[in-house]
Amino acid sequence: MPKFGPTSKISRRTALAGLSASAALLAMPRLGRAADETIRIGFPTPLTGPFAAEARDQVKCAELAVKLANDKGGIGGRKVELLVRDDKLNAGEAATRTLELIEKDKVHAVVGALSSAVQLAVNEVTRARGVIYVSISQSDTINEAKDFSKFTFHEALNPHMTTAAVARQTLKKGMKVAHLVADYAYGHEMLRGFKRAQAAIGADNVGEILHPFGAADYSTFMPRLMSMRPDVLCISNFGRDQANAIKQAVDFGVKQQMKIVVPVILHNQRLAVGPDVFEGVVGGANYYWGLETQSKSAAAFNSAFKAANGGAIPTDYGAYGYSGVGSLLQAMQTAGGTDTDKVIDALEKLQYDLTKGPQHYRKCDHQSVQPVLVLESKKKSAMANDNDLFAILANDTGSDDMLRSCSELGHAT
Amino acid sequence: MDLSLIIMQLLSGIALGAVLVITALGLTIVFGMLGVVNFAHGALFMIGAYAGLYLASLTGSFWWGLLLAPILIGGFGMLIEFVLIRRLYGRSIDDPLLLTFGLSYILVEGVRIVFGSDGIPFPTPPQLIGVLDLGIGFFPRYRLFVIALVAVVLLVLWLTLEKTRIGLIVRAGARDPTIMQVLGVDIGRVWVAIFGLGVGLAALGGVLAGPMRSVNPEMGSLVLAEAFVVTVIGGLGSIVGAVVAGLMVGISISLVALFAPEMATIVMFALMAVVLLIRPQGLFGVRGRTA
Amino acid sequence: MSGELLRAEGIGKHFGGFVALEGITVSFAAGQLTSIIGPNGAGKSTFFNILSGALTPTSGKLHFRGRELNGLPQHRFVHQGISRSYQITNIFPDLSVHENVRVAAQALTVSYDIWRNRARLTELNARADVALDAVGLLGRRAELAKFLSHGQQRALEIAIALVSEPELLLLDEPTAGMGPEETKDMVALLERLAEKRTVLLVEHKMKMVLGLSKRVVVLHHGRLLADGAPDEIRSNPEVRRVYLGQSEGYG
Amino acid sequence: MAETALLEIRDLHAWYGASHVLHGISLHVQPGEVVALVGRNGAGKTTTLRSMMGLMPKATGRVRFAGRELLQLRAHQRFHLGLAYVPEERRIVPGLSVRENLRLGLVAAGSDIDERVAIDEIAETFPRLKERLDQEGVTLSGGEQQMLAIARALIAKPKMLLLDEPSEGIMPVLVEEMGVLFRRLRDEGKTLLLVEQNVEWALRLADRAVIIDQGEVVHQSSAAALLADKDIQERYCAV
Amino acid sequence: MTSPSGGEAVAKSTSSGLGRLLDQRVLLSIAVLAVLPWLLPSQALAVNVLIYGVVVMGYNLLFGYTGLLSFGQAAFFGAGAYFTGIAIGRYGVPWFAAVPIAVLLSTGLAAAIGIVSTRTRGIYFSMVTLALAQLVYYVALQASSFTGGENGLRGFTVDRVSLFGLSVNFLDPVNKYYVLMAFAALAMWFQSRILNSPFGAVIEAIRENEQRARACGYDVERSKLIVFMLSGAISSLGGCMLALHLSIVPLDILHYQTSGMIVMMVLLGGARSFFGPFVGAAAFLILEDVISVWTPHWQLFVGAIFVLFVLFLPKGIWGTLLDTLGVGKARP
Repeated sequence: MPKFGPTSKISRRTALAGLSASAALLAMPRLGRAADETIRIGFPTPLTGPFAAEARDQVKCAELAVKLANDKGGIGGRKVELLVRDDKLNAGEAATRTLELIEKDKVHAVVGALSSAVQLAVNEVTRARGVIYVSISQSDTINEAKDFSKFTFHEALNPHMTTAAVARQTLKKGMKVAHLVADYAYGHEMLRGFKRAQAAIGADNVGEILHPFGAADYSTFMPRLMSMRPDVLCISNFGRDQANAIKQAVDFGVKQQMKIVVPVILHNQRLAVGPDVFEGVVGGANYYWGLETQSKSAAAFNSAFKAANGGAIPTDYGAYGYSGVGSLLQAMQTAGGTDTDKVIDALEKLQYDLTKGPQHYRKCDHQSVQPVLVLESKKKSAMANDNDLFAILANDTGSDDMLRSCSELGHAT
Repeated sequence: MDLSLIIMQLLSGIALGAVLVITALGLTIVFGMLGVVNFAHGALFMIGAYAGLYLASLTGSFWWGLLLAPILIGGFGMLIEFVLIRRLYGRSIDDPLLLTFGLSYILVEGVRIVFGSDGIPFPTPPQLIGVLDLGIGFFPRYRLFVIALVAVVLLVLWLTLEKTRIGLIVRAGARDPTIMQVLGVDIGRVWVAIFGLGVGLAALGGVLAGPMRSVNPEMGSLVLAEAFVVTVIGGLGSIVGAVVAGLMVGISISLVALFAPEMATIVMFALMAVVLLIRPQGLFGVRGRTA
Repeated sequence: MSGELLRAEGIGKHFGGFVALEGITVSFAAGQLTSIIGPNGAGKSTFFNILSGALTPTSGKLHFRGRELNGLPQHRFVHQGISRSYQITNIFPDLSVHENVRVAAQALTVSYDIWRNRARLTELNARADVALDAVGLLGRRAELAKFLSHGQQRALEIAIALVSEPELLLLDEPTAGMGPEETKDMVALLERLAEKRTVLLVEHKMKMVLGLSKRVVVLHHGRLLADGAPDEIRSNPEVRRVYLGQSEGYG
Repeated sequence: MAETALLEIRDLHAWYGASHVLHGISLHVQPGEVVALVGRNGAGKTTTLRSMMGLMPKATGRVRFAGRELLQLRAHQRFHLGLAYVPEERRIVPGLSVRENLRLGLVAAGSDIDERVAIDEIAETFPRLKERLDQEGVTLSGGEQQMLAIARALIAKPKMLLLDEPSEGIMPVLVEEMGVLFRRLRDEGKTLLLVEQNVEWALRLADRAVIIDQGEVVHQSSAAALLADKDIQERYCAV
Repeated sequence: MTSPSGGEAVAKSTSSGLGRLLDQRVLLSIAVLAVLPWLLPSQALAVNVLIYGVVVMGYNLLFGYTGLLSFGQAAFFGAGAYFTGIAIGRYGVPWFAAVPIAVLLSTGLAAAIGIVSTRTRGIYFSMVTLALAQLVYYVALQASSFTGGENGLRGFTVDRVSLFGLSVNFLDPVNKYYVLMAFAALAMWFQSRILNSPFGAVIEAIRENEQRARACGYDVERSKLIVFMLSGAISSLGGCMLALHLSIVPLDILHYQTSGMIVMMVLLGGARSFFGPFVGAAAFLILEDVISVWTPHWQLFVGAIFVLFVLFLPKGIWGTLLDTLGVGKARP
């Protein structure tokens, strides 16, 4: 063992050095950024939790959009950097991460979020600080005047658009329709959309059952749903709730009596539950890789994604990541940089076609007007390969008619 | 609202209650015997479903999965008791609870790593697909099977506890472990076995729930809260209590679903609060031990 | 100082089918040291627990200073002026010796005060120190109670009971598990205590009981077997048979 | 003499937490002998028995029983050497019938024993229990519970029986009955170690007596000699 | 190492000097918190340490000092946040009035939950608090017109705080930190007073020996109810801070996993020590921050670290440190 005196000096010096090194390490993100010209885009997404697979797809697609921009020499010569943060599907976490992105990382804009709660939390933080936010969550609460701000853009579809498209494909005048609805804002949004479309078509409402959000068992609702004897059952919930509800409806023999339709049919849920349960279920979607036979931009997006990801296909939520970041970058290109007002102006005027056809942001609520797909889940024997999940029943071109009017959303017109 | 609808509703409540009973039973047996509240019970329920699915796909039969998963996961439970929980006997009664709470994080994340965070389809066994016409309505065969199987498991468990030597050791060991040692029983081995049994029951609940629900890493967290409510209502450590309370909760959820469906989740917590105000030790709980 | 302090009337206690106490009627005068004796299992502890409110009797009534105690929760007994010690050492092991006593002292005055600094409640602190001094533990006031010796913990036990200045002090086998030296100290302490207040003592050690007490009550099989001055008890043939007779020649 | 002893304890120390309660107990019991272990309350008698049964948190020294060193064995293993223990609190298990409490004495004893036969046999020895086999054990009177505890300890036919204050709190009639039982057990060749406060009763039953005080053995003699020696009784056993 | 005794003497003198210093636990804690933003990688993280530190400190009153393992503290954390948000956003109450109102209302909620749960003991208490807190979660989910339901509560951004003529930009992270630190300081002062008060002795007595406390003349159930409410009140202040900080209230704040996180934090830091909750909150949040950047499977490590703490370091980081330094009773 070395002697007492000198060791202590050395050790103190070493300790100090270590301390300052670690302090530098901690402080680095703040100090290292002073004068660089990089465009930074924050991207909160639920990397952990039940939608981790969707989140990973979103990240891959967003990174693809960034890479394509950088390959072309960046935006006005500036490189683009994507700062991915795990929001853990938790609104509080998302708000904290967004604060960090703005305060510490000094991002120029934020794109992302999957759940309704997270998008609203991120929006609350960004709009108070004047940062552009492009949401890719499907709830449309954010379009309403109360939550909207000029910094808020909504790239994703909203329930109003998907339910209308699905209803047009599945409902006919005089049909009896029953609803099973998750009892929370997003569920209510979907129900509202369905009921409006159903009224326009002239189908009859025979009953609505609200179920608790996040329930694992739906069996207790089935006897009553069956006793309503509808032709069509609209299940207005999302993710695991949707998977469980459809599965248990099928167990109760619901499909023999009625057709099941959902506002949004998810690629990954269909994989998680299997073809037998989902067979014949109809739902709306923003994207399906099979669109490549109908759309040039879909084909281009698919091949770029496949090239970057070892031949894998992009999913619905992945496409949001691509178009969300892609549209923002196009607007920055037009605006010639990151000046917030100029970019907002450019986004409002932007016409873009990244994955499936022409899109633009409506002026009053910054909702992206875009094509809506209606898909039907294929029977196992009809699937050509593992990726062949759906048949495309319709691809409605985007138009303002699909949306709730600006005045209805509370915007001054 | 006609009678047949109410009967169908009761039946679906019983089927729901059956899964609750089997899950709460494992929790309550472990507590009654070891004084341990297993916070990882929900995670082990979930792992049971995954194990059942994996074993079913390995053997090509749901029935092997149903049989082997509880045994395998029960064995894993014994390992948990032996390696981790055993160190905490004699310390604060809170410590095993805290340890298993941490453990549940590890187990859930472990499953995410191995099987991914998405759900996995768990097909209903082909023999039980479809519905049975009960005259007053249709009911899924699989759920009828679950009710029957849970009844059989309860019967076997009851006979084992009341009529066999092992049952006698368990009943006596729960009341007085020291005297059992004096009478030559290696109580440590009994504890391992009981913990294994409790975990095995959780796994059985998971396998049974698999074909009814989507199988995913988070499926246990909801179940844990439900199992807690059931054991609290029934009385911690009481087997009869778990059975009665499980069915009670299942049926109340079902009946509430008929009249105020959006309240279906709240009703069990409200039921628990009412029971606790009247009997703090639960319906069949022994006063003094915990309340 | 004289006059009736506590009266038990027809006290009975059943545990399920087991009868622990039956029809105990006895009255205790103020200012006396009375011992309750009886073989193990005679019901002494049950009786003691009823007197201190830890158990509710199945039948019968308790009167303290003319007031009926039935139905009062245990913690109110202290407020009435009845305080007890335990047979098995029952202290607050991770609190300091002083804190053990001080926390007992404040029960009657400032128990739910969340605002004042307890270190500045000088009167309470002084009272605790007086009680500690009375049992000879003042010198160890700052130590954690769990580090005291067995005998000292027993003394602390008594200080805790004493500090509420009870009119009636119930002591459950204060010398349990003590060696002869420690026992001697305890007897001296009990003698000092008995000078100032009413004490009820449950004890095993006959010599000690007969030497200390003004009066002895004998329980046997949950019933009152004898009641009288030590000399009467000593010569009572019934008592000799069931209790003293076990080892002849100790009468 | 010590080589033939069934039980031999040498320099046994035991602790409750930090409190050192046995300070080197040494004693031995020959096969077929009845030994009374007496002394004051708190002298360490119960602790000695508990140390033998492996129920103390910490015990050191040597305890040889039937040629095996006990202290290295776990509690339940000691039963299998033929050591039976009737604790002071009797520990009749609540919720179980008398019959089931008796069966507890057999659950670990090996599967070759026919429970029915064993229970019939023991019920002959304890006629008071015979009538109450299906009653819940804890509803028996104190004396009957003591009988049940002894029967439960005897049913697996142990080599040696450790009894902790069997006469405590029991009606005189039953104490007499128990005395008769212990004499018969001695006649059958059973070895008994009897801890008692009821000194005289114990000494009349025993062959030999050992007095413990403050965790140490202070006196050993034949039971008859101690019974006659009031002085020593006075000094170490006065309650 | 020349002389072990010399080393010991040094250690002793430092520890007693340290002991005197640590007696000023509130001032010392504030001093540490004041420099925290400059030690952590982001102010948002530092603010979270403040918030969770206050929540966990309140919880420590219940778990550490009284020995009651509640698994429902999230209810009060959430209630503080919701009541603040609702008061500001829905009723236009100024922030400085909204906070005390929210704490008061949350204390009322704690009284309601406490009346049911403090009737139970031991493990039962843990399970009952968990279940009742879940009930609060579901009520908040259902009462969406008040709480925003699953979407969370929004629309009450406080961008400037002005008091006594002083007005600061609350969106600036540094300003925000120090304003919220004033809240934390208030909570610490309050908690310190409780701990030093006669009632502080009562709860410790109940933890040490419930039966004896009863025999000393304490109404144990009533004392537990009072401490349950005090603990809820302090934790709810953390909720108020969170609402002001994030300008949203996420529904997840009420979920039992938040309660679990609070339990984890108190154990990591050290129950029964004054500053332990802040250490625990910081340790947990930094750990989560660091590991979740490195792998999406951060919960695996968090769970494992927690298990190891239960097994080998039950006194937590701060508690073990204090023991090692030999700091005695005051346990800062």
